[in-house]
Amino acid sequence: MRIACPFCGERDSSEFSYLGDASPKRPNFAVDSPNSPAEIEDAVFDYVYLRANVAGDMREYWYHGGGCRSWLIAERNTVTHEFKSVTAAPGAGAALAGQAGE
Amino acid sequence: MNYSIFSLLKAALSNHQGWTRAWRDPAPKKHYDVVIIGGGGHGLATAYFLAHKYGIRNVAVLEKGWIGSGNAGRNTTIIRSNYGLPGNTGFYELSMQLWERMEQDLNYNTMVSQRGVLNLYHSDAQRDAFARRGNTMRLNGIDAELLDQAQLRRELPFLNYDNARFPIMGGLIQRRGGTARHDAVVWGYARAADKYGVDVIQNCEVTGFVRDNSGRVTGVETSRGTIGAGKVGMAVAGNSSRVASMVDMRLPIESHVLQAFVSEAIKPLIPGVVTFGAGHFYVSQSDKGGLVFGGDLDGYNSYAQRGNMPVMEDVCEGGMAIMPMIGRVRMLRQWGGIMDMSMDGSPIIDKTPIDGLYLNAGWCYGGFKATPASGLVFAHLLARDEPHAEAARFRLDRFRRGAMIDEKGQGAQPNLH
Amino acid sequence: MSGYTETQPLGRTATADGRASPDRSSAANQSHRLANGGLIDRQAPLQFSFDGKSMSGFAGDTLASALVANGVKLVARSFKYHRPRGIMTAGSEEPSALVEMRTGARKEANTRATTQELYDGLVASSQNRWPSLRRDFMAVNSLLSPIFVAGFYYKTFMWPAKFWEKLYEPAIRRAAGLGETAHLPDPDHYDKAWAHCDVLVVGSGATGLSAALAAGRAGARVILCEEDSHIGGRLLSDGGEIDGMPALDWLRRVTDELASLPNVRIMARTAVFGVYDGGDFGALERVNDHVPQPAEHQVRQRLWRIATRRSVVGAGAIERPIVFPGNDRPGVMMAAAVRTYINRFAAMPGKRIAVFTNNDDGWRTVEAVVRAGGEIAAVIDPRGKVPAAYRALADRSGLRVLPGQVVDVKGGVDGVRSITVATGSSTQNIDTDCLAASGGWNPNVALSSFHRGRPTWREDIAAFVPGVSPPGMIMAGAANGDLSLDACLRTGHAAGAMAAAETGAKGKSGNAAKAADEAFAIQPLWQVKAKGKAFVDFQHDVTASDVTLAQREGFESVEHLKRYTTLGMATDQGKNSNVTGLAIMADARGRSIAETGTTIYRPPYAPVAIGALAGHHRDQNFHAWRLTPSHHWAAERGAVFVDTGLWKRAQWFPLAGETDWLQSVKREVLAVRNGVGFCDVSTLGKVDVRGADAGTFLDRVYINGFSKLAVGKARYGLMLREDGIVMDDGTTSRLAEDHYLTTTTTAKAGPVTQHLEFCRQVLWPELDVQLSSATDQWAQFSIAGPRTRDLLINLVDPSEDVSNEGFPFMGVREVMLRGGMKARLFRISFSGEMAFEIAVPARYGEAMARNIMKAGEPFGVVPYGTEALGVMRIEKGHVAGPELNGMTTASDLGLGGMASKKKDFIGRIMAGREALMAPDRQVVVGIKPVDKARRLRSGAHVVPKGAIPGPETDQGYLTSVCFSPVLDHWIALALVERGRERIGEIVRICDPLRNEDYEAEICSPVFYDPEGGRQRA
Amino acid sequence: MPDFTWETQSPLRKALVVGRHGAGTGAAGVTLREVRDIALVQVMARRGQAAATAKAAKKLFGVEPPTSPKAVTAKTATLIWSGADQFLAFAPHSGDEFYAKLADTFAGIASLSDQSDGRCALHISGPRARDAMAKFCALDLHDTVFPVGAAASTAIDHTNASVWRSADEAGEAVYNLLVFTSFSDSLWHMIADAALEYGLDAGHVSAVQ
Repeated sequence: MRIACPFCGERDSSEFSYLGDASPKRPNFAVDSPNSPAEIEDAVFDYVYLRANVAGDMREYWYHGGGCRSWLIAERNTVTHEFKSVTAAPGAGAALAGQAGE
Repeated sequence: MNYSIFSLLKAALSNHQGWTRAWRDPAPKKHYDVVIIGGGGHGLATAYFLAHKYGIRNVAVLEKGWIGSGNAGRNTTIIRSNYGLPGNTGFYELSMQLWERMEQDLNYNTMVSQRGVLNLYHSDAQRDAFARRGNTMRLNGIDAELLDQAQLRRELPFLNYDNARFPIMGGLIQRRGGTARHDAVVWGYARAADKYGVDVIQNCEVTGFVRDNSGRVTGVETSRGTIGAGKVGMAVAGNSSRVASMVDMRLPIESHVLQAFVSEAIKPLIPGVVTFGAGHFYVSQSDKGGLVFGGDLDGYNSYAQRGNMPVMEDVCEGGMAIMPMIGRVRMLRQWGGIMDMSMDGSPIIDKTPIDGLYLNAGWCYGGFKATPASGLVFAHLLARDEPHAEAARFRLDRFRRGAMIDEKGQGAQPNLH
Repeated sequence: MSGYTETQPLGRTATADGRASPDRSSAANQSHRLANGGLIDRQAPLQFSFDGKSMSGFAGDTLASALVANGVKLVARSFKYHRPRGIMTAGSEEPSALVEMRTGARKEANTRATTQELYDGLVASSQNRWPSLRRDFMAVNSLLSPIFVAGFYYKTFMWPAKFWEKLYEPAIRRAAGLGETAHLPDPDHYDKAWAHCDVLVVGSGATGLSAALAAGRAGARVILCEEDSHIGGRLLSDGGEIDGMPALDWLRRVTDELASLPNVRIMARTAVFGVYDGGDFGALERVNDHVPQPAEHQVRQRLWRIATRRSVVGAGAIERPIVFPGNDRPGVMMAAAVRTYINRFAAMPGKRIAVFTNNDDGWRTVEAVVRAGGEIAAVIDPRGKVPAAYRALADRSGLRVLPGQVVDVKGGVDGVRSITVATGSSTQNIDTDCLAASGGWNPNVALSSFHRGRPTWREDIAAFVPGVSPPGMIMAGAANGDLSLDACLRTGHAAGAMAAAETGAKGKSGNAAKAADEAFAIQPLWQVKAKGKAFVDFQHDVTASDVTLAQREGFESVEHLKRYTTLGMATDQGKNSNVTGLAIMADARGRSIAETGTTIYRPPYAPVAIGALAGHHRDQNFHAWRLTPSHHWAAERGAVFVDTGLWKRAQWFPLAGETDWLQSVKREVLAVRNGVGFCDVSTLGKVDVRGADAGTFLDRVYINGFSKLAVGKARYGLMLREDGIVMDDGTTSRLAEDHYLTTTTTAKAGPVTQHLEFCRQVLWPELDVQLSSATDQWAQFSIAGPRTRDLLINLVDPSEDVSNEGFPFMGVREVMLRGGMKARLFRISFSGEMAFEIAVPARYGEAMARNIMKAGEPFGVVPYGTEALGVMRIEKGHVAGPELNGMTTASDLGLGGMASKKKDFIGRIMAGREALMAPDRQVVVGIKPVDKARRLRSGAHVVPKGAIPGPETDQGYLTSVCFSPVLDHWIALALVERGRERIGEIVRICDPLRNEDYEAEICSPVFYDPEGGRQRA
Repeated sequence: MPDFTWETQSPLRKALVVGRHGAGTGAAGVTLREVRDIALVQVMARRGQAAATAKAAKKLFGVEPPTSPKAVTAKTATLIWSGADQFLAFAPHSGDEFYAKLADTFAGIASLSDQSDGRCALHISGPRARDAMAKFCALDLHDTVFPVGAAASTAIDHTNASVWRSADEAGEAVYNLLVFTSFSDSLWHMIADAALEYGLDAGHVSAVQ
């Protein structure tokens, strides 16, 4: 299996490691957040533990640790293993991104 | 028809024309007291125990393909109860005790073979971790022995003691551990449940749930029509999230592919189960002579029931690290199963937040050995609406409470368990 | 219909007819060797032995063809009934003729005689028999066959319960298996390699060659793999005419052209065994299986991972048997195999050959026998009439053609003697010593189906053809159900051209070669319904009645059939049996074959040696190793090394006269506690964290704060996982306003780096932070002990102030060393003594070690290893791996107070869950034995004094244990329920594994200098 | 006071046995050299500073650093792409001088990490170099895919490595490897094993001419 790293091109999958579903967004709660502790715990619990675990196309995090050390977001089919797209995480290439965007 | 050497001899006289179906092929009824989704070992064992122990016989087991087509027929057939954490220890020992009497309980030879399960250690730290686990087992009345290298050399002289990258220093062995014939477990439970009147219904895929106004689950939609149910139990392993999504439920589970391999049949080489702790490799030899072996997950979410080369190579490298005499033995088949990897590596057997719907899932790659106990405790939960004493910690809300049962200490990262 | 055509020799292994053989006698002994023809080299006779009997063959032979040439029929015994078996096929699908090859540590089981190339001195023996192949006592199983039906073992051996474990199963296990493999480490080497191409072509018959040529001419990068030693596939056996020339001439022209194309790579002896995701294929090259043993520096086999964009599979078709009583006797062969032995190997499988075929292809075997001067006993074709193309042959040769079925085969261990043929209601016996049978052809759909694509049924050829193939794969030729030579040439060419074009190749593929189209006609015949054992799976002894028994018992799904009867689970993976078995099942159920379907195809296509799958990575080479910068220096001083992760670390440095490790470790610890010692700590992970927001970044990662840490200072930090459990610990130093150096534990360097990159790139892309690993850049040593400062004064440039005031505890700065070397100096302590860590670029690691020795010589400096390091950290109560076990919280470790309340950090919220805050959690405490002479051991459990040990009273366990030289007794750290409330309590320590049970006292985990004065001195 | 001297040591001082190894006796199929005395600095552009970093690099080296997996040879250094926003500057060792010059050039716009001792440099050439490489390197090294000037961050034996192709020598491709110092002893053994069947000529050279 090969994964097309947006920076390196196609590479053997053994260069990559997998984290999982990229859809859940990490909630941020400041120490003085007005939300109730239960709400806060529920939100973080949801992020850390619950998964849609879809059979089909899924956005997920891969790390090109055996290559350019970029975190990547792949769209992949969990039934066929087909990669539909692979893009860089927002902070991979931030030197460029920052320039263009802000 | 009772199975024995006598019935076999008698049948031989009539050229085996007299044998009848091991289980019936019933059409689904309109309603059952309990519908179990999933005709694997766990689902069938649950049905058996519901009928046999809890007197609930109006039960159907719905299987989308042929029974045993999932992980029940894809695992490496190992049975053991060498766990180290409260919750797991007692449960898996209950399972081991049920294995030890399974043939007589079911009148079916499932070939339970207690040839020992050995975990090798390669460092002082690993030895210490095994010592902790082994002592936990002993305090729970489970057999365990810690072997040093000299003892190991006597028992398994063929291991690579002198030239291994990670020196083989000793091992933790559970002699009551071993293997069983996986398909026979499925067939044995199906036949035994069928005898009590349980309907084992194949080629019947669940496509949705029927719910009443209160939200309670009152039946299932299937490829063979709607089937009403007093209670519905899910025992669908790697497909748990798929089925749960039909009621918009997300679970603390990811589905991952685990590969397994078997070699050509060779004359006896390896007596029991050997697990290589510093690599990802475990092996046993089947009664037919094939080396049955496996290793780590492929590592990514998958419903494909097949794996890729890197893990296959990694597993064989592990084999050649500790037993380089298998170099000329040929790998004959590889396959994959979908593991319901939970967030702490331990199972979930509980009511769901939805009335009438019960969950048996999260078995990771350890579901086979749990089969009889899983059936028993899930049947208990379905019958009594309260957890069996040995499954009291396998609650769905344990993650929310922080009461994880994390044998490997890897946290909420299912592919590392 | 063109038959086999005599031709010029092909390459070096062929020879012209009639050339004088240098060893007439060896040929003369080969009773079944034809005088002429074949692609063997009669100039190169080879001696070999089978079951101790010496025989001869020729270069170009397989072991099977040589056995055929020598008239050997009995080659093997079957798995269950130990029935005598012979050679059935001429390819890798062989189910019966498996042998043990070679001897000693190279002994290998189950090698197919049909694929083993003959070499001089080859030693093979039969397997699964005792005491001999002819007289096999286990053949008694055959007498028990009325009982040993499919699944019989599920129904018995249950009583008495104990007997299964003690008696039945051991007996079954002893009888199990086929051949015996060596019990010694495999002495051969293997390796693995990657290859890349645009188009992979699998199979080098007419289809594959056409595809490779079309793709190669177009300019695509092509790899052509052929499992056989020779390129050519069935062309080598069937001949024929292509583009108006003999097929073998065409073959040579094509191989010459392919060889001339720099973008085409031909790999013979290379079996493609699997297709994986993204167009990756696995292939096994048998580099040196055709020689007695590999030359020095050569591998036996090589595993190829071939990355492709497109693939063309021209893997041909496999002839299938007909199920009839006695169809397993030695001498019953596949019709095409008979043709192969005659045409390719010049070996005549019988003196009087009968042919039983339901299709036209079987008639080509008739033709081959006649052409080679053999005798045809009869042709049995249930279709009732001679195919048009063969009428002339039948007439000319006066063939006895019977429109019937073979209903029995008689013979003994040495094979077929006669067959019984039923035509209508009459039967007749025909004497024959070889029955060539053909039930039709199964396209080789394996590669197409490995991604769980289901083959589809094609009525006209009575066979399954590929369904949905994996992405990028084109099936062509016979593998796709195109069974004629012309169709193979045409579809192979088209597939190759299409594949090349799809990868962007722009060249011209030229035209497809042409052949006179052969008719293929078949009338399905799966099973002759007659009395007697008729085999479906030859190796596993699955009979037609086993299949119908399975059906009666409800094992109707083909997967249940397979698992219940073991049909298709033998080493041929059902290549000879699956389709036939399911056809019989379909018949028994009254369903169509299409409805019944096939079982799942699973790789590998042909079995692969585990050694090849491991390659270089075995024994010591299983995993890479990492060496510290002072490794060789330590080795030269006699250090004992220990594996920690991939690192080799000095565990202790024994001195002459020291007899056990504890003695060395005690000495090292006391040298540090009383003087000074040093230890290579380069293995700790080091991450440079730079950028304007480096401090903010660390604040979010660690539970404690770093943004306010002063430049030139270090601080201990603890990081959690998102789930609130401790992930790792280590010190972080601020080297500049925008530069921190973070250390991780040795074990967690990789995972922590990955986690930090995740935080940087995914969670907080808005922060200006750059990370890089500096672990390997630095040789870092901990120098510890009360004389450390004295040593340093000798080591650093006199201008440097290393006094307590000039360089306070937790201070960090760059210093100049004597001799003009810059170093980083960190005043941090793991041992509890006054200590510094000193770092220089790794290339100076050994010089650093030598110079520390030199500077410390007046103070008796000693190098110490990880064991002493561990002792001192336990004495000091520092937690490490055994306590940071992935289940403990900061508060369990006694470090809860470090958590900042002023900022958010990873894991903060989940760490607050009720069960993680519960008062009865197991927390880190110290343990000391009541009897001070008592040795403690890690992994022993803690129960209350006076309690009965059991699950309810199990309150924790000893995590880290050492002998404390300063206290002169064993001590431990432990995780104990409510431990911190129980300091001073006497508890019971239970260690049933090691049969120990004693009392100990719960104490503070800090055994040494609890005030911490020594490290601040 | 004793004299303190600071000799350097190669991480391959045990593994590397200079000379002809493996099969055959003639010209070796693979030539393997350790390149000693190297300077290596990882240059990582700060957030939003990619262009500024490129400009500064151009000023210092006379060439723009690569923005895709390539290696660019300048007079005083080779610049090797090593990841998004970053490159490695590879040069002969010159004490602190090289790093100091870079620190000056990139102050405030890029973060630096000195890797001069963190990596071991290898040089693989010879008619069978690519065959040997195929055993431990998953990259497609075909001329059309990996021509002179191509570079890659990849994994060799599960550890990170940088690979680039420098100018051909005697018509043969030359591959350069940077591997982690602590792994180099192990990787040297593996690479040598891969080359033995083709004949191996092992040795070392200095980057400092």
